[in-house]
Amino acid sequence: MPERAAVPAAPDVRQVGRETCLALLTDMLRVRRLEERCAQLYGEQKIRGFLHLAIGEEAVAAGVMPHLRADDNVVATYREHGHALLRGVSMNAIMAEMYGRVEGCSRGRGGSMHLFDRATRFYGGNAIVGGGLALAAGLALADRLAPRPGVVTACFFGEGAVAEGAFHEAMNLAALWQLPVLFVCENNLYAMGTALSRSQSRIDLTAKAAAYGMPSANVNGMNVLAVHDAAGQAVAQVRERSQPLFLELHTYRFRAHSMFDPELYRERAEVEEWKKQDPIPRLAAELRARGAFDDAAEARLEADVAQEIADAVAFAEVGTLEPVEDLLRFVTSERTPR
Amino acid sequence: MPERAAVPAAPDVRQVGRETCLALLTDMLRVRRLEERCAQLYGEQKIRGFLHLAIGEEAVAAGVMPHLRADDNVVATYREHGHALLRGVSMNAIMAEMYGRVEGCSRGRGGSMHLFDRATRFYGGNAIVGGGLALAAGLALADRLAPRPGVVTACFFGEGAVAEGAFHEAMNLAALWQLPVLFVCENNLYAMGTALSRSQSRIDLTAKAAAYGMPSANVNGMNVLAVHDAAGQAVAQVRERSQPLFLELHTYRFRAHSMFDPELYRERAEVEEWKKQDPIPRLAAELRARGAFDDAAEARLEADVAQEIADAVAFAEVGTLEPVEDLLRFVTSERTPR
Amino acid sequence: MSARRQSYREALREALREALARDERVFLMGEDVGRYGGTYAVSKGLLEEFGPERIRDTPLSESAFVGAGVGAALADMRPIVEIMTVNFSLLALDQILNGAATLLHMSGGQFHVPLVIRMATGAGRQLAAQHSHSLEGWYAHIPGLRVIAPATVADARGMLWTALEDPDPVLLFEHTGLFAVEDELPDDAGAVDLDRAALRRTGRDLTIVCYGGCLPKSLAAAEALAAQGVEAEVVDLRTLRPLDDETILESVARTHRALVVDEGWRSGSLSAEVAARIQERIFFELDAPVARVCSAEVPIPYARHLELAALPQPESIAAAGLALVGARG
Amino acid sequence: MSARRQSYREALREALREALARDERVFLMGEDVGRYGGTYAVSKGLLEEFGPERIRDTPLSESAFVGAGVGAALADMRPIVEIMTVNFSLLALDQILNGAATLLHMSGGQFHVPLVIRMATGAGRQLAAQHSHSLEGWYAHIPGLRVIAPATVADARGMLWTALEDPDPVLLFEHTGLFAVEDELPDDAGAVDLDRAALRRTGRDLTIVCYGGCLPKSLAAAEALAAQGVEAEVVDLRTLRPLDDETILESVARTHRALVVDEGWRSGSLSAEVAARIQERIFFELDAPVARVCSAEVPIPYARHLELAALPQPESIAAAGLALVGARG
Ligand SMILES: Cc1ncc(C[n+]2csc(CCOP(=O)(O)OP(=O)(O)O)c2C)c(N)n1
Ligand SMILES: Cc1ncc(C[n+]2csc(CCOP(=O)(O)OP(=O)(O)O)c2C)c(N)n1
Ligand SMILES: [Mg+2]
Ligand SMILES: [Mg+2]
Repeated sequence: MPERAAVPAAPDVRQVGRETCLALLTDMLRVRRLEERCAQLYGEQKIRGFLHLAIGEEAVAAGVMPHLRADDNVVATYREHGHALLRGVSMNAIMAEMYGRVEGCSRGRGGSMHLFDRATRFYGGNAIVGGGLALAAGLALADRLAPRPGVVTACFFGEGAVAEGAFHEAMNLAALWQLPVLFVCENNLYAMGTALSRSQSRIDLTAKAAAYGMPSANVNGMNVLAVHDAAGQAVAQVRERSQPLFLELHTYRFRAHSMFDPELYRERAEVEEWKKQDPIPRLAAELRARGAFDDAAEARLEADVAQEIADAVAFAEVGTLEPVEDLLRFVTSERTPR
Repeated sequence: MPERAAVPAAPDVRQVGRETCLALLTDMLRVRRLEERCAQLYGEQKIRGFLHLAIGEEAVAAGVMPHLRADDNVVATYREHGHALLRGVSMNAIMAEMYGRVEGCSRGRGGSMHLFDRATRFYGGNAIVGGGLALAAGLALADRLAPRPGVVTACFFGEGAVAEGAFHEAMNLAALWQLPVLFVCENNLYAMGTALSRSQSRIDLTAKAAAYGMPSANVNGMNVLAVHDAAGQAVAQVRERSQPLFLELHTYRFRAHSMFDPELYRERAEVEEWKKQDPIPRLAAELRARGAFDDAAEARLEADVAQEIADAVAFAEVGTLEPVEDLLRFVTSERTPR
Repeated sequence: MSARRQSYREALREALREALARDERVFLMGEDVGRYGGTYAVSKGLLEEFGPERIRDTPLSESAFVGAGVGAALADMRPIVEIMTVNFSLLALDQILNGAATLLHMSGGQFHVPLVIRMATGAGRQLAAQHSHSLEGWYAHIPGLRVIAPATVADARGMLWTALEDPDPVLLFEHTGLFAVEDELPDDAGAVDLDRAALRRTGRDLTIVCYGGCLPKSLAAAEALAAQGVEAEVVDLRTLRPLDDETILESVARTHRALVVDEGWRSGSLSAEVAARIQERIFFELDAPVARVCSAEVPIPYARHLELAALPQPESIAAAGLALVGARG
Repeated sequence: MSARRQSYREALREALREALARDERVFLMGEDVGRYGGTYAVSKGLLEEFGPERIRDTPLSESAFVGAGVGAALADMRPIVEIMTVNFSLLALDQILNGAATLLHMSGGQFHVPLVIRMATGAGRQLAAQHSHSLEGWYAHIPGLRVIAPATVADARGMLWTALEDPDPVLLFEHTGLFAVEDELPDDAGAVDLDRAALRRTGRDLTIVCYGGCLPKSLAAAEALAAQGVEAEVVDLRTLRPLDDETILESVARTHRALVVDEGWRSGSLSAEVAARIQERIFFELDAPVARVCSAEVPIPYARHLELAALPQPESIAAAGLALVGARG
């Protein structure tokens, strides 16, 4: 990828292949339905604390994750249910986490914002905007020093993070030391209620990457095939050259920032306009147009996903609460395993 | 000034005018001789703590300060003796400060790194790298809100500060809000022992300004006429358009970083090479070539400067020590003046 | 004199509105204070009333906008900076400690920093480890700052005024557990005296010293103790720096027993300073060691039952009070 | 067993060298640790010996390189991060508190952070307000961290080893006033037990509790007191979190009087926690209130006489010790 590549033309279903497209559709739908259910469960007070949904933005995680290997690392934000799920964390463990159960992927200590999983090298779930970028650089540095050539660290963050000093420092460090990090900026145009244009003097975020001499690309984050294609090239480049790369994915969140947000800062019409680009029906329609998807397939898919979710909820419902006597566990490491 | 102007050709003595050139020479010499004396006094333990000399870099402060008005603001770093002096803080007050006397410009509380002066709107003297940039943005914001149209805040900092998150945040804020700040980056190639190329993935620092959509220029910081010319245009532009501007001044420090630095990180030859560009003899020679300066003038100038320094030392020597009982003064404001 | 029922949140908003109306130099800046209406809806409506220059949304740049607040204060504005929560204030700590708190002294008394920084604080809403800090006590360690923590609707209404009159930087901590608390407030409620702690309940058997979000819990504990015949006096510190030693000591000298309640992690919390001072100053008045109820020393866990167990609760406060009056002496 | 005279600085350097030689996963990174040779010359020569990948100069990006240290530790390296001085650590505090200290807990025990962060600390060299902080006590407030402060050459030599064996983040504070201190050190000096405070002097009349840069001052004060017939026991905390209550309490239970010395600003310093604990645990053993000698609550001034007056000194410690043994009881 050249320095600051132009928006590439997205490939179509035929170019990508039916199987892959169906897998992408399935992935996005699993995230969508999971999060819809989370919203419900929040209303029922089964899930508490902050809950941030990525509904509308599923193409990002869906398009990037398939390119990562088991030995790659992932760092995400508080809006990370989809990232965790598509990285391979089980829905059961995710749901149990939001229920605050021991069976949760962070034993119920972390909640929605702090999903962690050692097995899939999923390094969280960070609730400090910009907090994950330096961490990602460090993971990549360890891969360099170990050495583990070819390992990639994918670091997801919102466009709001670009204003943080932490972004600047980590981008420079990664570029200076040529660390194999894929920086994935999920530009959904808002940081809570703050539009990008009220947050950045220059809203073309790839210009920041250029200031560090880091290659970058702009991608339509509402088209999962475009994301999949660009991410494939990007991951390959990071892997081969062992150097960082910045992807700006243009996307949009259909729901409120969190469950407390009255959405005073944007027009309903703007949201509706973006909903027309919903990546799930878009891909479904393309597949249908090619005869690769139909009502029956859709019903089957929805049923499968519904079943997975129902199972996860059932799993979480019967999960265990950590005994209160264990409150102080995991503050420091346990030297003799219990 | 356009976005990222090329290095402009420096004007010569004739274009700038004899009076101005002599004033610039005088200014640089006052700073040079003052700092040489400071180094001596440090050896004699009259001055303590950290002492950072800008010997070699005098063209920066000398070229910028004449363009500032009394109602403009100045923010500087710990390497700021020259900035304070040329902003108009008296040499007496500066010297007394380094002696830790009540007559010092910070009553002896601040020392070399923390020269302050309300009368000349000299806002310090900051020993945290990058710490002054946001402060400068705030001063400019106050001028915007007051409003005091046409007031400029000049903010000086080293190239090392560019790696700090604080730089990024303040640059973006100033550009976003179009605050009248002149950011003056003193690129002397080293931050302590760290060469710029080991600190920045991309060493063209005006590229950072471009990432914020901020106009910028590259200037030869060893030629005071070039600095004076570029700074004049820059200050005028900030003043008229009420928008920030970034100046990168290429300069070099001839001495160690501080009085503790064994200078392991650079070759003696490199230093000698740069000394050939010493801005003081350079301007003196140009003036001589035009017949505007000669041995007699030089002797007079040196004598005047020596006198000013001798007076300042004498002033500091007989200065008062703050009574120890007053240790806790100035932690909070005194409500009833004492 | 008429009175109205108001929430802590509304009281904060009215105090802001009044400050903005009263003094042209006052402006509010922070993340999402404007268009979003404030994360906790404190500043809701103010953008419409005062416009975007004075209700200023900032980028996510805690260090820069706090530093800009310091700079604007140096130039004689009266900025009110909102850091969304104390959790993010760490990113601005250098500007607070090495800037706001220090400039007056470093400049030998020349440059005042009349800056007010508001932030939400506290745990209790299952926001987990990174969003549940109580670091007021930390800030109370810094010379040059005043640190205040309104625990009542009246203080929420009045403290901002007093803070804005302070020529030095003031940190104002709003506990998220209090925003919805309501109380009667006289129509002419105004500035409050920040120099004195407040006796919120009188009692003869022990003194409970607390502040902020722990006040309602301490009062509830005092009621529970009363039902068991133990009368607790409750002191609300209000200002965490400088501490009002006199009020604390006067009370403890009467009750001879002190219990300090603090939502900070126990070790090194403000409670330690209060305890150290009490024993330093009136050791021989004490019938028992100064006791403390604080947060457990654990990053606050998400799960509800664990979070509840990690924080001071009326039950644990009452139990400590009972143990204290039972103690030898 | 032979011994060599070594400075605190050399001991730190040898400890680093040994750690780098012993474990391939160990690397050192920070500002000017390499080509400059370390601001305080601690790492001088290591670049030549171990190369630039393992002695890694960083840009001035405290947040990023500390965060990178956390990340590398997560991936099973053993990074030693040098923050030049505690003064700049504020810029990395978010990564320390919300990252290093918290990840193990937030992840339910999955992700360990075996990271060592070294920093110089302390005042006393006329570096003025922004370069003279003593914030160890602050860090000792944070659950999930171990905080250590070598006060002797042997501890400078041994603590790094022990710290590197800790699976959790350790903050190591090196007082700038100690770098030049010399002592005999056995050739085979090695790891030290970090879990216990050390009795540096025994005495029957009072216990002085101190750490880091205040140890030599406290020992000097003890000598001065001895000349007046007062025998002070001196406890060096060594580890500031977790505190070794046992050693402190055992000593004070014997001497019945305690004086805590701390270079932090008095209010909210670690001394408060130590005092609070002593009176909590052995109140009825105390013949007098726990006393404290700390830094004055002022940004450290540049002028020498003012700086000296602001910090604990042997004279002020001895005077407080005398007052304490003279106190009623
Ligand atoms: C350092 C910091 N400042 C503020 C917040 C509060 N906050 C949480 S999410 C958020 C918006 C972040 O926006 P963006 O990075 O664009 O991600 P998005 O929520 O749009 O996915 C803010 C301000 C925070 N968590 N961390
Ligand atoms: C935040 C911070 N980190 C580290 C230091 C220590 N330090 C003091 S000066 C300096 C070098 C700064 O270099 P530069 O900005 O280029 O300015 P110069 O000294 O070259 O004028 C460093 C690292 C500091 N003062 N502040
Ligand atoms: Mg966003
Ligand atoms: Mg430099």
